[in-house]
Amino acid sequence: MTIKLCFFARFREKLAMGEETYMLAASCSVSELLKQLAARGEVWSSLFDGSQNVLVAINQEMATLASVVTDGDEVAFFPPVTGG
Amino acid sequence: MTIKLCFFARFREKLAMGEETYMLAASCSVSELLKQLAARGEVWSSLFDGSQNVLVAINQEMATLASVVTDGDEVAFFPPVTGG
Amino acid sequence: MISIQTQDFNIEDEIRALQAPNIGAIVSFIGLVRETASHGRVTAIELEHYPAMTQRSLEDIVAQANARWPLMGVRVIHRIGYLAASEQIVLVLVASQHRAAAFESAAFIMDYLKTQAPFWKKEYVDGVGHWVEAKTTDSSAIDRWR
Amino acid sequence: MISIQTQDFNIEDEIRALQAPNIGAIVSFIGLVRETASHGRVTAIELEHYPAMTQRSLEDIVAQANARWPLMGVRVIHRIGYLAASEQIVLVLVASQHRAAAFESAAFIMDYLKTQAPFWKKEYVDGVGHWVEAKTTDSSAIDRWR
Repeated sequence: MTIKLCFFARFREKLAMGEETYMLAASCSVSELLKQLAARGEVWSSLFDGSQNVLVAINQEMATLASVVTDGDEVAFFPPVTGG
Repeated sequence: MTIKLCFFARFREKLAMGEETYMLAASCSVSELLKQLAARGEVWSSLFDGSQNVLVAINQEMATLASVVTDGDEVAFFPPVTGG
Repeated sequence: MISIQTQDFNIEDEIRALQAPNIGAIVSFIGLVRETASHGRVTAIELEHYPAMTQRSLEDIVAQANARWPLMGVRVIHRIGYLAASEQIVLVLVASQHRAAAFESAAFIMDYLKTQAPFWKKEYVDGVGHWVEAKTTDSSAIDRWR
Repeated sequence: MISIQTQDFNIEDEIRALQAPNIGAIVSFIGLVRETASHGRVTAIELEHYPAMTQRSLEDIVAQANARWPLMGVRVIHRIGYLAASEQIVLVLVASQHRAAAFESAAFIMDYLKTQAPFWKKEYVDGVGHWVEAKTTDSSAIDRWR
């Protein structure tokens, strides 16, 4: 199954990429997806190993570590928001 | 000694008077002054006998029943305020 | 900083006049003449005040707000005289670096103004004037600041 | 009712658009670009957002406010892109019959917007951009509405 990853602000800059099409072996939790991304090493592990505060949205709604990611989802990663 | 009495809103209308020069035998409390005014009878007693909620300001500052009125003071009587 | 006037006001002009480099938050309150009263449809109101006392009373309220919160600007305008339904009555503008101080101080100023400043409203319904009764919610509103 | 835009806004125009016969209270919040940051004098900021999510996120915040308070109108404008020091960033306007609902709901909307809406600020100091760190006071501010 295929999902779309989106990155914003510091995450977008550090990864030098705003979005990516990602192949997922099976539906999984946000927590599991974060582990897969951290396992890519280098800048990925520095952003997704749990040391950075990361917010996750699935299909434009705020998600938790337990939320399930499935085929066709748009999953966005970003730092705590600072608008207003 | 002489003081100036001022009346506003419902008080001004009921008394058909906005202000009055008043002769005071001696300095007294607001509470005592209210008694003197109520003793004038009729509309005065209906406004100042304690049945109506009356606010009092001495020289443009909110006063209490215990505040002292003295020569030259401006003493204003009015209902609870309703601006804003 | 404090005006008591018959003429209307423009909030955009008042906000522009407040600008300073470090203002991060501006909270405003505008009070309007409501059409509905307990005794019918209000066409206009009349605002009476105690001229010698109103300015001083509002200055005191603003001084209390400045003592409690780090404010960078305060503007209070209260209209008097006859006002038609939907017209603006009062403006409170507060500028601060951060939003909490701006929200709290604007609410504080309104709570005090509603119970301490010598203004009285008379509502006209079918040509007959009715003095507005003070609300007990207003006098209990200021208890939270004590 | 909700706009995400690069252009500036005029609060007077927005208030006029809200008018209805029984509005008694309008509370507004304006957020401005502050000049002072921890790392120096800010000349401009850049506001990034998540276009597919921002509108939906603000609609959800406004729906929550409408469910809690009897509101007669809500307007939210959030700017994006480059903004110079002192420029307006965000406007929240709330109209209600009485002032308590207007003050509380405007503060509620701002507390949620500051922690839930996907906007990020980058401050420019001497030509170098610094992402603004989220404040812990913002995340604790929303606890009071729970």
